Amino acid sequence: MSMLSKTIALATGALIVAATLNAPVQAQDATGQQLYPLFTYRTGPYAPSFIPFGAGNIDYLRYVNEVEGGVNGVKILVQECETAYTIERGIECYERYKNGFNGALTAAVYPHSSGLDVALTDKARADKIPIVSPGGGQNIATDGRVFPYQFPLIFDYWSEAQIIVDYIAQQVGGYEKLKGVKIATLYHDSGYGRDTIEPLGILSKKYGFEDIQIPVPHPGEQQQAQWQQIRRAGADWVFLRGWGVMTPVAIKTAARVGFPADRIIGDIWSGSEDDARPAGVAAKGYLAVSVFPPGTDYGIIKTLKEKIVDQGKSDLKDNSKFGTVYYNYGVIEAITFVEALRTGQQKFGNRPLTAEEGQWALENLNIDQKRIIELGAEGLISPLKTTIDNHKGETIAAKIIQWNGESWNTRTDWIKADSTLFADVIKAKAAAYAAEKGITPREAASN
Amino acid sequence: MAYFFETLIAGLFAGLMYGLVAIGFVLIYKASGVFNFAQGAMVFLAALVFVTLVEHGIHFWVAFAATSALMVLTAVAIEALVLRPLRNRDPLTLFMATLGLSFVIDGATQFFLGTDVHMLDVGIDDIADDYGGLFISRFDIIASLIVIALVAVLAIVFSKTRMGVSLRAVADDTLAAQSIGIRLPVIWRIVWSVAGIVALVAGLLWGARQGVQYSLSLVTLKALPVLIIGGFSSIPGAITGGLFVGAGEALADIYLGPLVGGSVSTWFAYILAVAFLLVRPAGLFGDRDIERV
Amino acid sequence: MTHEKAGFLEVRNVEALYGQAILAVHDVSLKVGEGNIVALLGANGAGKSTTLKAISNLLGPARGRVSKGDILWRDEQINDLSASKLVARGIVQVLEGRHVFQQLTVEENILSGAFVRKLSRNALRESLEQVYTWFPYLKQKRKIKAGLTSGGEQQMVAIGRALMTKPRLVLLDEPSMGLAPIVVQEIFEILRGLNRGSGVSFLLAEQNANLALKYADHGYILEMGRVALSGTAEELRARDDVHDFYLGGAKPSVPH
Amino acid sequence: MTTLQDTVPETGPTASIVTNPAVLRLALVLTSIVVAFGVVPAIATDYWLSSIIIPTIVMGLAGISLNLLQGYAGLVSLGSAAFMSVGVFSAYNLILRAPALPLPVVLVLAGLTAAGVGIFFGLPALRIKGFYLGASTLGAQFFFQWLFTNYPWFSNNSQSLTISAPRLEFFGYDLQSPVGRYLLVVTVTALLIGFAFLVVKSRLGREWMAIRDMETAASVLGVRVASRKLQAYAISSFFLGITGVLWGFAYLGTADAHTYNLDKSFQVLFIVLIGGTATIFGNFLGAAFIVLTPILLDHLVLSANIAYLSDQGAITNLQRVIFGAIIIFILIKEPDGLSAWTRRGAEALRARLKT
Amino acid sequence: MASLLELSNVSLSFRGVTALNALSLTVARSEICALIGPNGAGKSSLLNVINGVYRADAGDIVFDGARFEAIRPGKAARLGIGRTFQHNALFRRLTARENVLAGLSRHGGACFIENVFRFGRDRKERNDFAARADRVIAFLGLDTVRDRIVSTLSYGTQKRVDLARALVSEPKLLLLDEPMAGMNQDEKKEMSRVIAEINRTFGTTIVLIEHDVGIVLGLAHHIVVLDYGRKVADGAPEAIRNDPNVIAAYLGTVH
Repeated sequence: MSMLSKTIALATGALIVAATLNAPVQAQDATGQQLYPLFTYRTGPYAPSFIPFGAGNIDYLRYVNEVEGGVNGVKILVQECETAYTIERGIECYERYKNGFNGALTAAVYPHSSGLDVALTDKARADKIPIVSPGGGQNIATDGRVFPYQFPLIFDYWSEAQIIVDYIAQQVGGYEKLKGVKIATLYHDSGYGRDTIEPLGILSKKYGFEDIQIPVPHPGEQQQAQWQQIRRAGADWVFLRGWGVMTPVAIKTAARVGFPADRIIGDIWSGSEDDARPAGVAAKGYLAVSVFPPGTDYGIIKTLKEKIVDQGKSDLKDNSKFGTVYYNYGVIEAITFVEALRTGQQKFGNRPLTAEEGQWALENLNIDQKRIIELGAEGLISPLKTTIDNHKGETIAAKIIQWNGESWNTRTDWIKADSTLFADVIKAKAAAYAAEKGITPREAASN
Repeated sequence: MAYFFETLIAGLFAGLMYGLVAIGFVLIYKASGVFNFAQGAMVFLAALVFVTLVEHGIHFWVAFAATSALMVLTAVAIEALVLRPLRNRDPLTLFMATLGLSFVIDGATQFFLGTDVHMLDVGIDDIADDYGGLFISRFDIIASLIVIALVAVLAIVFSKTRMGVSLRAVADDTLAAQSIGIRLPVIWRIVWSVAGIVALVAGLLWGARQGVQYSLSLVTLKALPVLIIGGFSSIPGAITGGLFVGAGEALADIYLGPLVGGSVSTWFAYILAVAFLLVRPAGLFGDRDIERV
Repeated sequence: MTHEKAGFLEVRNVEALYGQAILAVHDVSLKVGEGNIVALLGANGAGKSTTLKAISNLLGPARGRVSKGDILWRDEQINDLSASKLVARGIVQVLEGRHVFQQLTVEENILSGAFVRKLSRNALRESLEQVYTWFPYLKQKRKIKAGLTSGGEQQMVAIGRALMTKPRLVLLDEPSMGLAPIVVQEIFEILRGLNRGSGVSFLLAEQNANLALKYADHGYILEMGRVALSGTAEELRARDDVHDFYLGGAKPSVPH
Repeated sequence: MTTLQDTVPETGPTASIVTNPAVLRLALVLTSIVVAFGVVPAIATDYWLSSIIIPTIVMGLAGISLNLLQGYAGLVSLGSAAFMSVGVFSAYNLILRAPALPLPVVLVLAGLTAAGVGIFFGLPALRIKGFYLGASTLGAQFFFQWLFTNYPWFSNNSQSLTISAPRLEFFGYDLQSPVGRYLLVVTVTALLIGFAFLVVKSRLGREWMAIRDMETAASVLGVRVASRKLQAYAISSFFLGITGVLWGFAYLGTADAHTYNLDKSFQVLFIVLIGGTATIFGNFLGAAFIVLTPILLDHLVLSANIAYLSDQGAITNLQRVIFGAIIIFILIKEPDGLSAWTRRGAEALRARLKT
Repeated sequence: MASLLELSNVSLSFRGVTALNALSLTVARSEICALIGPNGAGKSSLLNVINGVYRADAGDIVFDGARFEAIRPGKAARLGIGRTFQHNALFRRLTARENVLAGLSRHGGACFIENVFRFGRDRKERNDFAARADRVIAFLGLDTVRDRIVSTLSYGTQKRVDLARALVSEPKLLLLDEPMAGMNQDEKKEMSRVIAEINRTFGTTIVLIEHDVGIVLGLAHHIVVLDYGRKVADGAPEAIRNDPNVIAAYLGTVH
């Protein structure tokens, strides 16, 4: 008897929990809309970068919904899910929204975390849901034959290494002058940070510069020893691959050991206002790679200012973040999503896309210069064209920006990475992965 | 050799900062017998409140006073809501409670003040001067002087004032302290307040260097090995332990790191601490009790 | 001195528990008259310490509590007053095993007793000098860490520290424990002096019955957490069954 | 001989159960098996399996692992996640480098590797006690996080140093689906619970508890305290190693050093404290609390419909405050953890049934 | 081979406070030796030195023909020294029976894997342990409380569980630290009867601490009086009874 009562009590409890968990499903019906599950990390150490990023994302989608009346009439339903930048919470979010929400369909998932991107690889393959990580995906997933559902759009760290070397070559007067130049890479000691060791090794062999690799342990609030090492090694340039607090500390410590800020080039995650500003005067002249150029002069950004921000409809709480690196990054990401929907709708009709259709759309994306101008995004994004064996985009480019003590200024035009240079290495890695996992790659010419 | 010394000196300066954070732990450990995991959250809270006030145009010292007052309020609240109900409970429970407390504090801090990274200018230039071939930052020197002054003030307070003697009495023998009428709740409130103000100073010095942001609260993890080496109940120990860890980490990163292909400072301090424990189980300055049966 | 004034300290039917269930004191009633020395006798584990801590409200740290009965101080119920408030009202306990602050100097130890009184600097000095006149040894050792002094000195420090609170009643737990007879003798003489000179009352828990009854006016004998016998010191000294209760009732009683 | 308790009335709960304990226990076990292997996979949705049930079970198992060490043997560990990571990385490398090994063997070997590591980091327990001991295990926490990021060999040189779960199969039976992964988790968990019961009911478990309750007395009785402590670290780490594999392979589908960070160790610690020390099933209550609380708070906010495009950050920070407050509250009100609730409930019920 | 235990010139101090001062003592086989003296005289410290809980600063110990400067508690147990405690040192969250079973630890030979999976030596050991424990539980009249958690038992019963736990391993030497503390006269008499019976039945040598001189005089064959860490008197009960030093030390100075 006591067992029975206990079971009843437990079952009741479970039912209450279940009811609560399923409760939001009873909210208003959203059939006919396209779901955009927005994976947020508004808490935790990386929250400062997410907040403007999320706002850029939301503002652009709001603009599409409210000003343009949706994507060919299809409204986008944004549903936030907080991951706190943990994989566990991210997986819960993925499971919660992978099959849509209240009738709105899921066409793609943007996990907003490299770790989560990897974690979702197998699940997405099984669920046939595309995982899109602009600027932060897995480099081997460029090979869409092995990774049909991963889209590491726009950028990768290997290309970044190339762009850095390219820029330094420009500064020293050509590739041939690189011989003997000392380039120190100060990296966050993590998978992300270590990712440029291999390409820089290859590049250093090719061009003859001296490649110095120095790790900084997480979170990186003490770097005196590392910078002394850099100074002692007589480095000419520092490639700063920081993350979070590591970046401002690096810039400050550099100033302390007398290393000039305009010889430090930050990585794309070291190149936001929040990276430079806390370093104060020490950051003046600091350079960074930017795939998401900051600024408010781009057409679409101006439009957003007029139609969203000035109308009080922006997600930003602090309007000084408008037009910052992360805000613009959010806008760019949202553009990729909307453009993918448009691409898909051309083939499947003007209705919400399913995940399979989303996969096709992402694989056949083509945002060319003409479209970029139409979008009012000239200078904000470089052309993006994906194919089955290039899920990243055929041309990878970035700008170098410089901090003037107050804000970022663009210093160069797009610097394009030579996509052929590492293509074989990456293909080989993808093939090895396929072998390890027992995956048969798709044929490149299947579409 | 100059390189060695520079690394060593840099390590020692960093260590002094670790020591500063560790002092907050020592104070609380002496009074309440708990390793206060929320100390890092308190550093974050203090620094963020201060910087927010300053950004709103409030004068440095006014902001300092206001933040100190907030830290005192926090201490009073912690005493009433956490410590008093958990009196006479085992240390692990108390530790877990401070873990919970750290969630409450840093959650509330970010809830009210946001998660932005703030620059904090305390008016000291972080520029290296050349001292006979050794580059030492002016900021480091001034920060060290502040730490030394703070330690001196605390030392005087502990040896000369009634509060100080009471605190030492509580740390030494809580029951006896109660028997002569010393009120634990009062001591707790005072000590947590002082620890809060130490957290503020630490927050300002750390925040000036790395910006005021969430990762300030991670200093807790740096403080633990410092305390193990120095002993949980000794302020000179906290400073010495800090210097040990700071110097050890810096040197290990330079000389041991390349051998194993990476930075070692994340765990080096802990291994150092465990090695210390095995040799001196009560730390450098701690005292060990004899178990009676 | 044996005259007992009503309404000083009275303990009525007190029961004390440790944890949830362990009964340490079953039913203890006793009285201390103003100016009296009262001895609480009994074997180890009879409940002497618990009774004292119940009065001074120091059971809490050992997870104990008074579960029944009343403790009255000058006709006011004081069961729930904190130790600190009790000290302010004149009841102070000297704990068993001395419990000096080992890391503090002798002088700091003694001074710490006066904190509850919030004295001026001069008044504090005066009180301190007063304690030094009672325990002249301690003055020589004032700068030494208390943990490094001898057992007898520590006991004096503990008593001196308690006296700094200007108590009307001192609860003294086993002052003779672990001390040489000569030292114990000395301490008891000082206590008697204090009692006669300043009218401070003492409730002392002792195993050393002969000694305690020599100095006390009144005695209670505890057994198994109950008062088994009570009376004036003279009566108790005269009774044979005191030895039964205290030394055990086996036939071959120790001759004296 | 006459006994003393004639004069001493004994009160308090007895260790035995009023109703026939054997029957009750058997019924409980059978019901559990039917529910776990029949009912749950039949009715639970993918979402429930993948994001609630599996993590709750695995975290509960982590709680059991730590409870063996902390609740039964009275030793402290702040580095549970480190031993979990050792488990998952060894399993990954075993499968990678010896593909012929069947999954159960891999699990056991991964557990044994973790056990070896546990013994090593438990060595300081022979010299130091209590909270200080936490430092050594915390050292393990940071050391392994460093090791697995610093030596890409462990993750087979994958780009982000992240390992991706191998195909899970058991004698050709595919376990990739949510139900498959659930069955794997629940089977392993059931076996380990059985193992845990054997351990705590054995002489080993008894001597652990003796050391926990009174170490000096235990050593005076001839309990080999040093080796018992190391065995506690070994067995706890063995469990944690397997738990780590399940967490990485059956739940996340991936693992990297960061997955098993200090937060995870603290979560395991919370599970033990919230669920109750020295219990086996209490850990699942603790785990459910840890896994469900954030999700529930999230859903409550969502269903109140204030979250739509409002500041999720503020809400999450609020959740953090609430979560912290709940932990403090439980520590204050329920020193014995949530399992005391069910125990009390059951006792009250039994008392009512008896009258 | 008359003596089982011999201590010579054992000294011990804590932080400068002397607990034992050059103490020498001989305990004969199969005798009951009582240590008496005021609180703090060093009696418990002496027991703690004998079974290795404390390490003496000087002096040595000969037990059963083997000489030690210091001995570890586990080693002492394995040599056959059993022990009860003055303050409650039971495993408070275990049942009475589990406490007694834990007392058999020194007889366990099976490795932990055998223990856990209940095979090999463990099987025999389990039965053997159970039988021994049940025998001692019956002998000490603890049957009715055998499955109770000890922290819920009364003080006197807990003392008996402690005794059972020490006795079950059949020690050669049994150290009893105030086995009758906190008991009333009837209980004390009962307990001393049990102790005498143990001594008689198993021939166990017993060293015990007790304050109740009356009981001790009736129970012990040999009494050692300690005061202030020193031995004040040593001899048969009759001799002790009349020793003026003892009266002074134990009852305090009488005027």
